[in-house]
Amino acid sequence: MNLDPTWLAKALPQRRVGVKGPRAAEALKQLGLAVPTRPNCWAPMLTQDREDSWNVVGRLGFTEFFVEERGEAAGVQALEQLTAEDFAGAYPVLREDVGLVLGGDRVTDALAQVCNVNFNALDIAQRPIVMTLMVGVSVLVLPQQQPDGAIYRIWCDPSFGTYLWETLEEVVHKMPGRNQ
Amino acid sequence: MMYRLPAAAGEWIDRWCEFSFEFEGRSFKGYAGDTITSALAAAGEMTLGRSFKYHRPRGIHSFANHDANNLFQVVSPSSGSVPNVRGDVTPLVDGMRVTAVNTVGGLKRDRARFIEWLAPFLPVGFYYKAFHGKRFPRWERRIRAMSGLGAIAANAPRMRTPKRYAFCDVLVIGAGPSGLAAALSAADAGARVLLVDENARAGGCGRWSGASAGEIESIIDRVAATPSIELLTSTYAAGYYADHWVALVEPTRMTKVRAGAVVFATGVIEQPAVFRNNDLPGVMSGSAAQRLLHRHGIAPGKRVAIITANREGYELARVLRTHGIPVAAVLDLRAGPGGDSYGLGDLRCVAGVIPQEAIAGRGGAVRALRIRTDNDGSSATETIACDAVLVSVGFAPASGLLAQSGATWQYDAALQQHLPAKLPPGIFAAGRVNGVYDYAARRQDGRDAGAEAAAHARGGHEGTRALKPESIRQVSHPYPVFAHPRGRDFVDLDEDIQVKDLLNSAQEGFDSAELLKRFSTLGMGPSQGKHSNLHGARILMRARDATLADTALTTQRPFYHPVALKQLAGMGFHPERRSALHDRHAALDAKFMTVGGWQRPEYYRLAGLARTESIFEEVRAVREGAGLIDVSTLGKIEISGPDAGAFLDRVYAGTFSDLRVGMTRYGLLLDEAGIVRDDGVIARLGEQRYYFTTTTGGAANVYRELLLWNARWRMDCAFVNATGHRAAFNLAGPASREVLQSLTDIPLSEEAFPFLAVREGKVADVPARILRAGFVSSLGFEIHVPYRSAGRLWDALMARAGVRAFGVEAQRVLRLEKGHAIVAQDTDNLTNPFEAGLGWAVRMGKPFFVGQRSLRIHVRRGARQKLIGFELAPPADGAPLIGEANLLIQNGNIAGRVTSIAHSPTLGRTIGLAMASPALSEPGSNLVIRASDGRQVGARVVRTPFVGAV
Amino acid sequence: MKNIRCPLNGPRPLLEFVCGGEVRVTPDPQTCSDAEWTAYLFNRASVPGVKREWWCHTPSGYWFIAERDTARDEILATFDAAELPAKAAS
Amino acid sequence: MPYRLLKFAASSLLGRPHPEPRMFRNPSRLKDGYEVVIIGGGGHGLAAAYYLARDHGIRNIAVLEKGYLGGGNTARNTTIIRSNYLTPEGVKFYDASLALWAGLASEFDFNLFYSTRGHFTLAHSDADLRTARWRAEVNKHFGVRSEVVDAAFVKKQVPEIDLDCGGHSPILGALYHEPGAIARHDAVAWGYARGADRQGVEIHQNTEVLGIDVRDGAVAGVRTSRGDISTKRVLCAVAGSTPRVLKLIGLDSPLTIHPLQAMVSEPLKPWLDPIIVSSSLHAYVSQSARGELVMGASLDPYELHSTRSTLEFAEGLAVNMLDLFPFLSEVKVNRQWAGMADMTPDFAPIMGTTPCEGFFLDAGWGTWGFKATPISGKTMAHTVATGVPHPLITGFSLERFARLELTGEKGAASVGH
Repeated sequence: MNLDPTWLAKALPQRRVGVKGPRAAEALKQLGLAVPTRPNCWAPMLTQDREDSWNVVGRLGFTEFFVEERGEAAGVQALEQLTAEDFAGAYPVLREDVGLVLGGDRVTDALAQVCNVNFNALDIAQRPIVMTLMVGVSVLVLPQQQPDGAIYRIWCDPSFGTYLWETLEEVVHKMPGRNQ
Repeated sequence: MMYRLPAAAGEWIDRWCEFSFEFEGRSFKGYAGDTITSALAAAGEMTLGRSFKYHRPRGIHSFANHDANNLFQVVSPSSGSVPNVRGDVTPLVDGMRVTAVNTVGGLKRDRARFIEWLAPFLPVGFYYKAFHGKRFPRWERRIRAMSGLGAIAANAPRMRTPKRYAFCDVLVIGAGPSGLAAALSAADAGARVLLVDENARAGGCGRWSGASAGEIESIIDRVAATPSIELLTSTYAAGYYADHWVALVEPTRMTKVRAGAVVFATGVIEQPAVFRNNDLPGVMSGSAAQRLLHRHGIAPGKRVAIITANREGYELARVLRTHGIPVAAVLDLRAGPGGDSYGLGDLRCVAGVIPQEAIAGRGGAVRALRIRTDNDGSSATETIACDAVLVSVGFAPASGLLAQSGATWQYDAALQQHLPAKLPPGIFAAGRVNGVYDYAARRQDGRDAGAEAAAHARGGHEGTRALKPESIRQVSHPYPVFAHPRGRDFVDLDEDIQVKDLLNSAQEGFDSAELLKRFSTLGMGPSQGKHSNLHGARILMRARDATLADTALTTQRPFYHPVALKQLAGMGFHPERRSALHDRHAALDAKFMTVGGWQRPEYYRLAGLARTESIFEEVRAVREGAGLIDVSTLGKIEISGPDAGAFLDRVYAGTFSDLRVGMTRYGLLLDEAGIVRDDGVIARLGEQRYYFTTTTGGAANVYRELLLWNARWRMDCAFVNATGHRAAFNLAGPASREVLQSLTDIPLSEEAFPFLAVREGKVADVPARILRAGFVSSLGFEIHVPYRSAGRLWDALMARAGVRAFGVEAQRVLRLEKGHAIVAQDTDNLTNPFEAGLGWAVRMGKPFFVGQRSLRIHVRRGARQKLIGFELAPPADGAPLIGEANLLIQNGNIAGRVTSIAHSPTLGRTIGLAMASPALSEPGSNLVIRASDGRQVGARVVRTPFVGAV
Repeated sequence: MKNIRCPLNGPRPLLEFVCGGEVRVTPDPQTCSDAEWTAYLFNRASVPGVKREWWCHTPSGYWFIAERDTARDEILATFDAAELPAKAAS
Repeated sequence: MPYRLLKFAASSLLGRPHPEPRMFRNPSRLKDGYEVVIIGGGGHGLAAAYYLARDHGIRNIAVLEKGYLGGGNTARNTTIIRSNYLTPEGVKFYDASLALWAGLASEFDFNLFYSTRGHFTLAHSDADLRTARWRAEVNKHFGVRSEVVDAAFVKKQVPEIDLDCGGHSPILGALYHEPGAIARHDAVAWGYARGADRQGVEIHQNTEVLGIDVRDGAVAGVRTSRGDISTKRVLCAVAGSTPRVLKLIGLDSPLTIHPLQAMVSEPLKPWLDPIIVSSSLHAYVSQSARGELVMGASLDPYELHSTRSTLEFAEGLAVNMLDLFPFLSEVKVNRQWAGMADMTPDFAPIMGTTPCEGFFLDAGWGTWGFKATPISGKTMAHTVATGVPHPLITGFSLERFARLELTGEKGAASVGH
């Protein structure tokens, strides 16, 4: 376990796909995947998945979703197949995002240096997803309660990945109280 | 002469931690907790700076950064040489090297001090009235050299300091008695509170204005013990901005806080008395003396005279005596002290005083004060020996931030002070800035403001509170201005502005507050009028037989105190985009260029070859074999749904609903005025699915524009911006088909995969979309693949024999040979498609498309310019170089300009595109192009493409 | 920095938004005169007051309507474009 | 010491009163009518009054200013004067302006601190360089001194600059415009005001226009906060307030109002002579005679009729300033402010006659109004006096938009200076 007051990590390789369109929710339902009920929130991919599962379905706005999974879950593949064969009203979205994870006791202090959103005011239990700007780059932020504290899963356009990683690393590195 | 007193409880200095530093080349000692100014004061240094215009000796005036007397050039190990350091409030650091700014040859014998002898020649605004002859440039150099304060050091480093965002329910600005009370009551009401104070410690003037011993400390302890209050000291609010957004400047960080409500407990700024030589070192405000005394254990002098017009002056006398500092007299401008002198026993108190002048001793500091007394008719003058004159005659509200928040002000005649009249929602004022002076009343005012701010932040409380200024006593003299026939009666210490300067400005017609400020520069100095605007307005109003009630405060803008550029810039983030292939480009020794936030290979350096040769090699590879270019920066958009085709028909100039699945078509995007804005290739992947590209620069905007159109039209289709998620490269050249075929099962034969077709399938095991493109060569394949698979495919292709990577420069040459225009290079802000030779991509017959209506007008009017291809006449020796934007000349007039030009290694000629007047557009016409050196070169209009089937 | 309440994402700083200009009715391109058309193209109601404008929350690509006082830069209301017809009627 | 200052010494030593009269009177009341009424007591309006009186013998003029004299964008601009524009119309117009600028101080016998500094428009990309060359070629064609120079030349003239711009956007070259200058902006308004006043023009401050009487398509009078006046000719020169005045006669225009912000540093000893502009970085800076760094950027991104400041402006500009001049890290910014710019779709002004007879328009000054002050005054005076647009401004007519024939100046005016 990381003892730094704030730590930054690259997300492990994961499969990810998006679906968009008026019937996107139906497509998910048809595959037995979770359908987050409110815009800009997420849910564990399958009903049996735990709250801290890496496998999630995220809802972006009204009619767009993405599924991310680790290991051998089959949600992504199923969704890819379904949307590939022209499931009317649900269109596939290629998601090659770079995924980062921020954590630590003082993680919100780090976020406060790079993002103008009050993460302390978010109710993690409500499973929010935040679409915002971080050091000038559009990102998705998914706060999640893990056994050793809250983490913030962050996705951005892969072409900004290097910049976002290097910038966050510098900020985290300069945080006071960091083991160096 | 100032000196350090024995240690006392509550002082801010640590006498166990001694610092040594240098001032004007001499060594000094101070303590941790001293500011630069206080350390020098403790050492008995009276003259700390020179004034801006006359270079008069100056010392401590406000000791609160309300004047610019003590501005220093400071050299410190960390940040090099720093100009204009505010000595009053800058903590002393061990090893500092300090000099006064704006002297010629040092502070003591500043050669520029002789300028004061010229004063009669230099009335207000003198520089408008002379120097404007032929010799102005020389005069200006002198004037510039004289003005300006500190000096920059060109070798100073770029400092990168962090910034952070913060959020709170209630922000309290000022941690004096009322601010502390406001913070506590807001916290009690359940609010998360941020409390800031510009001083090194909280408490404000409470310690010497009514609080019982230790009371302030116990309140501060309560604040510290309240988890929902964050206290930031040594932090000033630099500016208030829309929606309760406040910039807080900390020593090494800037915090931008969004508050639910803001309590301004910013207090007041003590104003000087204006009389002859009121700027001498040793003449200072009473509150300055209090600060020196309580915070730094410094006595203002060995024999002190106090000029006052309120109770504060007598309080000061009491404090001085308890410290054993002799008080020569308390000189009251009022007819009588009222009850204020109660308990001062044998202390000499004089009423009805009219200050005449302060008298300087050797060394420039005050040694005596001459006064006149007018009491029931009898008038007497007297000279009082003293080495310090403490002035406490009144205050101005610290109103800057409140004014920025939109508060309106009115002048309260009883209090002789501007008070907040109307406060915007969520804005609250408390304490002396609100006209409340009595200590207990200030605490109460703070408690009320804090409670109501908390209520507002909760959303419960919209209205703003009724103001209750306590007018029980007047603390500010209505007109503490005693002009002297021989002047030197300073209103603005920053700018050396005397009473007559203001009167003369008014006489010349600058008789409104704003005009007066602009002509006389009143309040334009580094302290922005904190100690001068009020008296300036009083003098102006009296000259106009009006009162302050008749005038408005001049606009007060950010910043309240100046902010260093490093604090504003912070770390200086610069988002940069990188293609999936960036490292591979670098490995191929690419020369990168920045294009629309991306790093793109301009060309790949070839060992032993110059830039142009390297580029020609790349061109040759495409023409003779196969070249590969990374075009990942192209915008890539997917649109799906029943209305997808119909939507594209409406936004693009061409028709796409009739495009066959598996085919592509050039798409031209216009704005409503019919101007060419963007272009790309639109591919139909399925009945209801299209995939298309935009220019690199246009990607983000085009996507956003499309979303806006559909937000208006509400058609049944969905948009996906795949720009960053897909890499793309163009495999071009005669050998491209074989190369690609060797990596895919997709049949690529001319029949199976004709020009402008699109196919989906696997290439080197990577899921790919392939477009038959002709941008740079007749045979070419644009391959779009997922970002993370791009490297694999690139490697597979580059591994094939005869494949060479080419960059943006080669692409420019290649597309030029093919006669393709680049939007925004070969077109400009006024070019319509017909002028750009892109009419073939427009379907005027469609029922509707964006820009169509305007094009009808353009068509009727006819083209004003036309994009043409040209060939340069074979260059004679030493012929000038023609570059892009060189002009076409016809009968001495401008007839167009070169938009693209390059030497074509394929043709061995220099070819280009030009935007020319229609008269010149016929193939075969001769052109005259003027080079940058003025020489003219011949050219001939030719048909494009310049090169055919390669 | 101004704070704008996005109907989808909630209150966000101005930096996350782009203004798309006033909500305007396009004259029928088929029937309108050149003068009407060019007036629509260029002329703007630039007198200060409350206006309906298109605003886009860029990180989510969401366009919505804001009612803004262009004299005081105060946003009085924001709502989804779907509500526009209803509001226009009212 | 210049002899001009002797009289001050004399009177001061002899204890005589200050030997300077009012620069401009403060008429107590408005007359019933004037030959010409000029709305707007800024540089443009006052200049027009001055030239109407001087060149056309029209002296029965009232200049109406709702606030104080020169208190609008004349007082808020960053005082940059240049003629390196892109369109022939623009280049000729602003070059004529520079010619007037040069002689203004002696004409007024009033020092405007007109200081020729040289003007660099930095190029950070091929596109920048292309635009720079385009401007240079058009400028030279009309005899305006402009050249495209390389990075080395920039470094030679401004040794302090970081050609690498912190590695973010290296400087490839620049458009160098030798005549580029700055001036003391307020003084320009005062100089014209004094000149106009001495020829009998009445300047009425704190006088707001509430209405304009139009009878059968022609101007008949003006209603003000200090009474009504009759006139047949009105010149509107009110920059950011133009739409409000046009509404009084029911006239639409292509203007949109955006704040243009600026900020100024503490006074520093002189180190920067030329004016430095970077369109890519959206930043420009010059050092005033007082030693302050006067810094600006581009327009605020949306319509707003207010002169409020924003923190994000100061932050963004600071980043770009430190990219150009990293050693300024510890230099402090004293003050920010803003003006209201009346922007046009093609970044060129709108000058001349209007559909309303007798109503003349001098507007669309966006971010380029100050440098045009003398020539706009001169050409508008001609236009008002003769009723026919001056040849230099025919390219700036209001009708050009209806004709869909814009004057594309964006390439030379996209940064707000």
